[in-house]
Amino acid sequence: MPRVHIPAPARDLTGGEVELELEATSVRRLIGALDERFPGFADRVLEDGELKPGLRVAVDGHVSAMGLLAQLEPGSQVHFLLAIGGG
Amino acid sequence: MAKQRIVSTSINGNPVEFLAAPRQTLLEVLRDNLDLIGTKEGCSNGNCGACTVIFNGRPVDSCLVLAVEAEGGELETIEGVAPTDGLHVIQDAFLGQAALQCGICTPGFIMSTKALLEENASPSEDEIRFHLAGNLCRCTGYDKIVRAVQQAAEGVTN
Amino acid sequence: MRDFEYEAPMSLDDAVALLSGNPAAAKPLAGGTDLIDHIRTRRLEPDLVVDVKKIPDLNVLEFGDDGLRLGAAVPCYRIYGDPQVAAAYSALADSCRIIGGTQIQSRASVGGNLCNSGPAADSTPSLIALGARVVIAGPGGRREVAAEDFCTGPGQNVLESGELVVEIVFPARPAVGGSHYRRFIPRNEMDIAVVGVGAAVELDESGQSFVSARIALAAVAPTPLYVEAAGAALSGQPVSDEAIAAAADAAREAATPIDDMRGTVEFRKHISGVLTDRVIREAVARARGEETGYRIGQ
Amino acid sequence: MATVEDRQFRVEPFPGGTPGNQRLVEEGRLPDYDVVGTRPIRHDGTDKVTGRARYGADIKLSGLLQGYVLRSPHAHARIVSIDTSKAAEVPGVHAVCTNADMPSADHRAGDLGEGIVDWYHLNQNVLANDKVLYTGHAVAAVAADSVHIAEEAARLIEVEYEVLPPVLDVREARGADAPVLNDDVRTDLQPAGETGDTPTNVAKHFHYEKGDVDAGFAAAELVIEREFTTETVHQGYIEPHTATAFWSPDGKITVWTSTQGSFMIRMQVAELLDVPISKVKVVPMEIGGGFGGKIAVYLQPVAAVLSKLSGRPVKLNMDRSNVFDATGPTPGSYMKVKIGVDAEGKITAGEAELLFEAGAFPGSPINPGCMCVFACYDVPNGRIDGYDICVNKPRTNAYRAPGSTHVALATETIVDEICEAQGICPVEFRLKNAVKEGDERVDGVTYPPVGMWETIKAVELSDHWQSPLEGPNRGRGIASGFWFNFGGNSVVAATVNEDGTVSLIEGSTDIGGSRASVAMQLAEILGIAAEDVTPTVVDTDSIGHTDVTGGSRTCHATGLAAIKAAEDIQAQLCQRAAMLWDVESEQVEYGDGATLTGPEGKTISFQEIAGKLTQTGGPVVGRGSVNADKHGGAFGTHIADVEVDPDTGKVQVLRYTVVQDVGTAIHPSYVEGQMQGGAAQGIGWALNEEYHYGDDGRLHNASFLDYRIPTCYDLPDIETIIVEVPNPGHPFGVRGVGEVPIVPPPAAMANAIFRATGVRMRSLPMSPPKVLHELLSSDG
Repeated sequence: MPRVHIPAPARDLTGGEVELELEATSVRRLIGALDERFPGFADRVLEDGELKPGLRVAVDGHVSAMGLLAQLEPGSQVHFLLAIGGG
Repeated sequence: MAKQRIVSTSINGNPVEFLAAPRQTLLEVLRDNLDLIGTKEGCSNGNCGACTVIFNGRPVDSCLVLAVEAEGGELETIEGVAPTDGLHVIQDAFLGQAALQCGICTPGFIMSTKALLEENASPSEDEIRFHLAGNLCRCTGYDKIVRAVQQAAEGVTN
Repeated sequence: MRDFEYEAPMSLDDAVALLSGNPAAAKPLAGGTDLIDHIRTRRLEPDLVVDVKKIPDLNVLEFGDDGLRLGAAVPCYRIYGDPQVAAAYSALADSCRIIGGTQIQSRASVGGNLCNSGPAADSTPSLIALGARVVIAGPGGRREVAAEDFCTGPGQNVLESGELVVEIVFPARPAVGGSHYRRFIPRNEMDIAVVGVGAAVELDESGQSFVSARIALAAVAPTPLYVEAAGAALSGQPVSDEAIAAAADAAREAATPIDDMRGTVEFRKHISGVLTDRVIREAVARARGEETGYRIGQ
Repeated sequence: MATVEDRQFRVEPFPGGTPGNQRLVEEGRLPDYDVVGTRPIRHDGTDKVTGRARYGADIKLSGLLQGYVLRSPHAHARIVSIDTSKAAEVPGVHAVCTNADMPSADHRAGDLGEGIVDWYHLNQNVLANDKVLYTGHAVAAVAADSVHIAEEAARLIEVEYEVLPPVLDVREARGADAPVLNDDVRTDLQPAGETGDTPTNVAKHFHYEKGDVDAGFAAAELVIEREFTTETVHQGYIEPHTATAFWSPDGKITVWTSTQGSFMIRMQVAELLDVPISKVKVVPMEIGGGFGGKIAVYLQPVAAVLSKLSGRPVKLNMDRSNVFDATGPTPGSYMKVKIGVDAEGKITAGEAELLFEAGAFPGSPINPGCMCVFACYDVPNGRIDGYDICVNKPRTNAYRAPGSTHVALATETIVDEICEAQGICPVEFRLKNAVKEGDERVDGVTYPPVGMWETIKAVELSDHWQSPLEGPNRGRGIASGFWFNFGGNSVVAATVNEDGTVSLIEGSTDIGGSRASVAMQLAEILGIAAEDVTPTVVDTDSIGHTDVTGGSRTCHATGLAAIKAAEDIQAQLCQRAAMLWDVESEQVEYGDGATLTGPEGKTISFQEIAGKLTQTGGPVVGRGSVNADKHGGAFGTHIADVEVDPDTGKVQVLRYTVVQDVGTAIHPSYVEGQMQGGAAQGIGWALNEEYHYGDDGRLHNASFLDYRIPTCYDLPDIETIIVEVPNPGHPFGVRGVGEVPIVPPPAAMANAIFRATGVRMRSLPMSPPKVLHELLSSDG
């Protein structure tokens, strides 16, 4: 199962859980599964059904260009990160 | 408004007459009136050297010269540096040593280098760095510029 | 940029006539390296700019047995480029080598630096240390003032309306004499003095004792500051750490700097002493003909 | 597989460079390329050494008007009224505009790829109509026959202000009593936290936590906690901002400007002027430096509005004081950082509280600051809190590895203190604690293969580190730094010419030689010479969306697009050869030496087949379009030797070496140039650069005279050691180079100053008055 890293500010919802394994084949489904288990999670990361402006999803350490559409493999590691602007 | 004056001068070896209001700097007239846009504006107060031209044999910041002061004078700008059949040895050296990144300061550095090498054909590294302190570059850290001037000096002497 | 008229008179009389005909709103232009920027930023708002560079009297550079005549419009590069001037009046040459960068030195003049009357002017302490006098022409004729009496406040000086500086005259240098100017700046070049010190010393024939000395500071008071007490601390004394320390103390005491973005009072006072010490030592070494390895900026 | 510690390395000159240009080489592993790693003359070089290259301000158009922007003299004030009537009457004036001439904007977040922007805030930053929030804030603009007339007219505009108290310091600005700049700002806890409900200057609070921080500190033998401050600094590019716009009667807006990202300018102009992006064409001129500061719009929408009002093209140029006053410097900061280590010198825990100035509107690089603060080391337990705080200074922007330089000062000087306290060599400490593949950052991300350890190894093997530094008042310091680098959108189209050359077009503006490094990657794949590729940067109507030249992404991502375009060309040429030889295209191979081979020993060269395109189906255009997401983070470690004048506090740099993992150096000269230039900026930041504000919020040093960037007389030769730990996400291993080199210098310099004097500097800049103050305090 993919593993998702819960950002520290959202751990109030997960009872302090930092990393979870959840059955999901895409980031969108993963968020749905998280919200089902921890109601309110989706509101923290989504706005009008899309990732909040500036929020990014990293799969296996790489910020995915696909966002919610990114496909997950059984061993995928998922992180929520903010966009980073370079100079 | 103050009357425009006719200014007679020589630019890159050619006689040039132009009209200028007293408040126009040489930099403004070169760029806006004469289309010599190779001379760049970086600070307009003599602190960056991007607008360096050679005026009566001396490097000057053209932002701190009134165009009317050029009456009867001789000007050299970056446009006049290269011979018709190629590049000047300084220009070759800047290219070969990768002595430019964004390139906006490059014309000014080349003019200052030209003035330096005409006065001192084999400057030490310290002399190069001192002479070029009036030209700011924010991209290169100056290392490759100094190498280029050294290479150009060898080219000038040989 | 603000609109103004431009004239380039060929004679001193014409320049005086132009300046005195429009006294409030006319400004002389020599190198222009301060004036043009000040007009652009509206610190000055002249209606007439009088270019004085074509006047022969202001372009004199004459070195002789009885001293040096320096026309007010002579650009810095001509001064340090003259081997005799640079050797005899080395503090003046030191100043001219560090006013702006090479490009500025092609245009900027010591006369302009003086008339701009900034407290941090790099050449004025050298003029004071070298005992220079300023020759002024105006509608009322010619007059002279000592360099240390020229500036009266930040941007202010003794010039009356319609007057301009014609030349700066320096007395002959003593047989065993040396002079030096250096400034403290955060970078090594292209800066305004946080503190500047000019010193001229005369030693006895043995080179072991001070006969006399004149010391002046920049950027530690509303005007360039002649510190008579610092010179007095050296005069007649053997060249020694104690005498030099006493002069440095006097300079530090005389300094009344302000806090600004270029330095604090604490810092400027401290540096006044440090720099005075170093400048005297360099001047002594030059008087003795010794090499010191002085490098600009350090 | 052998561990990294068993591998054998040496430092040697990088071919084609000067003796100071070196590289780290692993025994038995040398890259083998034909074009990559060589030093061809850059394609745009001749234009740039002859003055022919056209930068932003060089555009000439018939009927061109010149503009002038009127700016606020106050740091914080409410605009009561603006009366432009007198300006409009001045002969020679063709248009006057204020915010009222732009469409109104609402609070919506726009995603600029590398970050977000609130459109209302951007609208207000471009031309204020509600409040001015910093001196120099634009309030109105005039277009006239000459810039002098425009300036005189602008001075006749009457603006009535209600002056408000300014707040300039981050710690004050977050206090309950501080004047609030923007009444719409609420504290947003991120990532994935909740948003506050009271007006505040604290726009964002980032919070990261990993492991058991308290237990980590409890397990430490030594814990050091220190506070640090840095001042606002500017990128200091030599070319001031400039924009020229023409709003055609057909509704099409053309903008000529110098920018790091023409597509970002297009998006911002379209959004602020409420027109579709298809109606905006941005023509990127050559750009005279950016470093992160030429991404946001300032003048572009204003020039467009003035053009619409006048019916003529309008050019707006900033002067240098405008650039300092009113563009996007990078923040001043307050930082409190704590690190614990066990008896063996292994880090057990880290904690950081970071306060960054946002400037007038939210958006400081505090988040990357949080993510970089412990990025170089394996920190098992960590807690990081970062705050983005509005103050009455210009809206901050990215500056080369934004946020990372600040935090490196804190972490790297504490590390040096730990080394001093525990008697460990700073190189040994870093080798022991360096992050490696598989280590997890405090933000939770796990590292792919990275080269932190290798940069330290290169330091250890370097001539610089091995040469003793002798003499009084001298010291040597080292420090490390990290940047993520970036991928993103890039498009390249490459046309094969009949003479066997390739014309390459791209959307990446070229700040420092990227035309060359992109063209070289295409040339490497095709097996042709770099000189046989002609790269051109084109406008937004002529190529697909390409993200900014920034974040060290161009050589990586646009390079990837060029590689794809080259592979596309290869595939098409194989088809053409198959047609010529009457075989299947699968039977044709594009091999080394730019030669296509087919069955029965058939061969044809790239040059030959390029001449046969017309009869085999027409021109061949290779296409490469990527949204790259396999960029590789990079580390650098610098060595600084300084001498401190004990009587003045002035610091001279005696020797300086930049060591950096760049993945693979495509054009080593420009890689070295980035390393040297970044280090020079970092040295300037370390020693003298800072914004000086008066209590009234007025900037006192808006010029290159008193904003002291280093001159060439201030710096020594800057030696380089290129480390090449390939990025697995790029065929040649490119990571990117531009960001990292600015990160270590302030800390390296601070550590060197300590070794020279025994004084720890924890406040930038380490200017002579501050250093002297510390020296005098420590004496007595």
